[in-house]
Amino acid sequence: MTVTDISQGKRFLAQGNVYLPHIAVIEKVIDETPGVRTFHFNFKDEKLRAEFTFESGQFGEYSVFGVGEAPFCISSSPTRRDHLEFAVQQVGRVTNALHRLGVGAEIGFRGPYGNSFPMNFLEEKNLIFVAGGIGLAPLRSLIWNVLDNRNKYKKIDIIYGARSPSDLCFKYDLDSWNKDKTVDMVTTVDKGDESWTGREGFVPQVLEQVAPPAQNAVAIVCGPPIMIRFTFPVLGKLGFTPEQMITTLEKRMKCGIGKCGRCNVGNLYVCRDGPVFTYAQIKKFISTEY
Amino acid sequence: MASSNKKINKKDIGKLLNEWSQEFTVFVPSRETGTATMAKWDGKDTSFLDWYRNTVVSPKANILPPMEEMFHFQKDKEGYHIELPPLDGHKQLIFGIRPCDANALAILDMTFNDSYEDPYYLSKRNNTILIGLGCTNPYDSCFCTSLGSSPTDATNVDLMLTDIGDEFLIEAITDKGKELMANISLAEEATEADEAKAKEAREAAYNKVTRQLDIKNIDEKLLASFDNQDYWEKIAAKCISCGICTLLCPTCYCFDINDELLKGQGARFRSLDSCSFPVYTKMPMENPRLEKWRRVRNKVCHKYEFYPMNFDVIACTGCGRCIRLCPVNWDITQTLDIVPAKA
Amino acid sequence: MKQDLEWEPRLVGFLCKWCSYAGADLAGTSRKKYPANIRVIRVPCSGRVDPLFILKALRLGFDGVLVSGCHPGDCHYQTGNYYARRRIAITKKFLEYIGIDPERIQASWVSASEGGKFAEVVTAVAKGLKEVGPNKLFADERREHRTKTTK
Amino acid sequence: MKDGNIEQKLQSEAKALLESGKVDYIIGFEAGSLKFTTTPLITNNIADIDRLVINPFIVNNLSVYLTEVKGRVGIVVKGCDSRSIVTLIQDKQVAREDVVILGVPCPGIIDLSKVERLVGKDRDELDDITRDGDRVVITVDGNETEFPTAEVLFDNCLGCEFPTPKEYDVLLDEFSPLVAGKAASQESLEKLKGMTPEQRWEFWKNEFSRCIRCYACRNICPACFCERCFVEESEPQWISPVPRWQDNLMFQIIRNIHVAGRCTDCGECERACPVNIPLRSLTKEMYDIVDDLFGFKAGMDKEAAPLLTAYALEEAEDFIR
Repeated sequence: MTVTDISQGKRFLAQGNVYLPHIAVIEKVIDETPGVRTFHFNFKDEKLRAEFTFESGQFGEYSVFGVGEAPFCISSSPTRRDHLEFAVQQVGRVTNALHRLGVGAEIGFRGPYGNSFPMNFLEEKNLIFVAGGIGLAPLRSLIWNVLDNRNKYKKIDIIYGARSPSDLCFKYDLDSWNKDKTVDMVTTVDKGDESWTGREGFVPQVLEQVAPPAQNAVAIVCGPPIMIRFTFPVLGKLGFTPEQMITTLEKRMKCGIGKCGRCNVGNLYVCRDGPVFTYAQIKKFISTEY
Repeated sequence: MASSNKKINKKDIGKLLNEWSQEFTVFVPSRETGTATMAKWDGKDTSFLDWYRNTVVSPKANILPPMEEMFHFQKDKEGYHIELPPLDGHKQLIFGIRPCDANALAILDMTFNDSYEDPYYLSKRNNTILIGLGCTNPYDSCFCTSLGSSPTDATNVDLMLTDIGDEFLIEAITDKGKELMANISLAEEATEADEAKAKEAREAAYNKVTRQLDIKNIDEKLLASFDNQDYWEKIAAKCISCGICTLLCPTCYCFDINDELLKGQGARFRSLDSCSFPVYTKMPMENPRLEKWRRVRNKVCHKYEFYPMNFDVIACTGCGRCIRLCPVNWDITQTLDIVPAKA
Repeated sequence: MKQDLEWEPRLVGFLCKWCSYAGADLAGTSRKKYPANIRVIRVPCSGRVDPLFILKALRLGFDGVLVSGCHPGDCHYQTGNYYARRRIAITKKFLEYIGIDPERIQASWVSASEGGKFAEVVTAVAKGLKEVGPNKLFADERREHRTKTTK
Repeated sequence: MKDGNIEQKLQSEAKALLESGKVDYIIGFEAGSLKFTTTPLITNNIADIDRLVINPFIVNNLSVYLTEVKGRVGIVVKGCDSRSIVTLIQDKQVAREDVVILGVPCPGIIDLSKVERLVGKDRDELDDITRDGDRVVITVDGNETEFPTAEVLFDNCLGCEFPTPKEYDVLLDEFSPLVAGKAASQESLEKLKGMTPEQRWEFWKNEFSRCIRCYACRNICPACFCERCFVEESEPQWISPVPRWQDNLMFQIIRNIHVAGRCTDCGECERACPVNIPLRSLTKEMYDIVDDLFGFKAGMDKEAAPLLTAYALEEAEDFIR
């Protein structure tokens, strides 16, 4: 698969100026882990609410007015449209400000930006989702998208890990995927606590133990950079070709539309050419640039 | 046979600028602010014709300013209201832009037109007339000829002026330029002798650019050396990671976006940024370009490898500012001279 | 102008928690009168006050800054106020050189028992600032212009 | 001693240091890629040593690299640079035993922008600049003109109190006499002091209106060694990243306070500034304030405590209520 094979994604509903955010209202706040929150939001403008479309894998630039903007993927599925979701780890200026917001607060949103997961390419294939920590957020959009069209896809494996049981995000989703008989779900933590009865071990190791066959399969990987770096070699050992490995990258971004410069991996801009890449695309640069 | 070009006496440049001031905000090289920039024409001072070689701050600043307000916002009972400032699309004329800087704008156009149009940049760019002025005295840091250009290259200007002694030869390059030239009251038809003088001046200027850089296969060489940490560390050793080379580079466009809040009002600004700074790519948990050699590599490769990969053109016009203004004399041509060829 | 007569300086006070903050408290509880236009920020020690705080207050438009700590020898951390003294000394001199009126940067030693002194200091500082006038040092013409036009 | 002889001595010392393994790197100067410039040479390769030069154009304060280059280092320093090393030692950024200081008694460095102003030509249009003691000969278009050296030296060199390195392992030449030019070196400061406070503020407002926030002043400065600068702090954000004059000036004020007692008046900030902001008129004033108030001069004694981590019981406090 080449860059052009990865779908170009929906263009932002521009009103002439791509940098102008739309006003959106927070409808619900969910505490995922001590540092991570999910926000449900909707556009204030009813017309936009009706017309807005996006695809799994795309992201937006979220504003806290007076503080700044930061990019986050849309973590809800385009198949579930009554509101939009994004998940935020409290790590810096904008994310701290977001965490101070409650239901009813207004934020800015511009997007959707970037490409999306190649849905056509994934059809009729076995899908292996490999995620770590808050890296589940973009995959979650895709997982629900796939589950809502379950008959289009073959076997589904989800391998998800976090540092500790309390760092597992989207526990309500993990529960329902666990119950779903059409999904093979493995949850792991680096180190369990007294109450943890599940698996222990790093995601790449667990992936190696689960050893999903590479034939007619695509692995979709997202997590902290170190996890991504260690997962690709494992997939390689399992027989996956670089074209069968898909990831979505996170980098510092400002403009979201390939202009401000900082998010490049080699000549590719994560915001413009990604965030979804095949390993084949970024292999050359990833060892030293990500 | 008379040429289609015109000429104007140097003494009349002031009058010409005043004519143009009727329609445009005219910018000319100036040292008034303490450093050489393109500044608003004050209606009289043409002394720049004597001292001007090139500005420190390139005319990029007239189109992609160091900072600009993107919009402002206010909050009331109903919530936030966003207001766009009037996009700064006043008609401006930049007099005396050097070919390297004009070519640089053509390179910037590619990024700001790519996939999403950038309204701030384009509103200014589309309302700007460029009056090129060929160099007669390039700096020892200039290397435009190595990049397929020349000190008198007229490719990316509307009107080109070439120094032919007491006069400037005027060539109209674009339609806008033709219209402009037709309306210059003080211009005369250029003669064949004038054309011959201009040709001579162009050749003389070309030969004055002595710094040479071999750009053959440079992008391939850089790609092959991308992981050559030893090379990059050596190249980066004396760099102090300041932003001079990037912020003053006519083809560097990276910017940052920030909000400001004062007295209940807020505004969003964008301002130039530099990949030389560690914070440029800093994320809360890690920084892919924390080490200096990675940042230097990105700067060099962006211009000579990534931009050619994306837009088929090297994002450097050989203006030499990065060499001339660098406080430690880090020299991009020396860097590129010793890129290891394919192993 | 009438407005100018009514103008009252706004002042930030960085008060050491052990002495001056307690002194300010005492001034309050013992009903000592002092100008109400001081905004107090409690700091663990006058040694905690970074010149950056002083500059930031001026940048935000406050008319003056008062740093107050324990008397020499009385610092809860033994020596914090000695460091503060050096720092404020150079800050004040340097800002004066740049063109900031030294009245705007004030320091005092006020102990926990000196409620009266605290009131006197604030009164004197406010009086001095009133003479110096409003802080327009960092005024942003562009922004002010907009405020006028949008209203 | 002629520069050529100093160079030879330097090269043989540097070679010996690398060969014996006493140092891992040599930091010195080599000829730059532009006329009359030099550039830092940082090398662990003996073959590079022949490129080391000493001449009246060795502008950089190389001690700025000490906090970055790993291992033991042999470094070429002038008087002011050596004091920067001492402040780095005081601040525990550099261990004395990790540096071999190759001292150059410095007769003053030539300020090319002064030369340019003097002859009305740019640096690259000149044929030659040669210095012989207190005379400088500048050749333009084949014509030689002689000037007093004092007219082309950097302002800070004219006011230099310690041209000979304070701290060194090898001194490459005899002690250097003072350059007489104290008054000239204070001229720009005196001019400012003659203004009203409002005029001074207006002056700096204008100067910092053209600051592009390249941070060259900070990055070229050996005293600015913080890994993370307050100006880049985002939570809280002390200073807006938008290059507005207010924030540009505030950055520079705080930077000056931070380097108080560390600044040796090497003048590199002003030289590095691409838009000609007279930064030395700030740093030198702070240098003088610190000297006046506390009798403290930066980098005089490696055992002394840094200015702002020390105090005396009895100190000026007439400004305290």
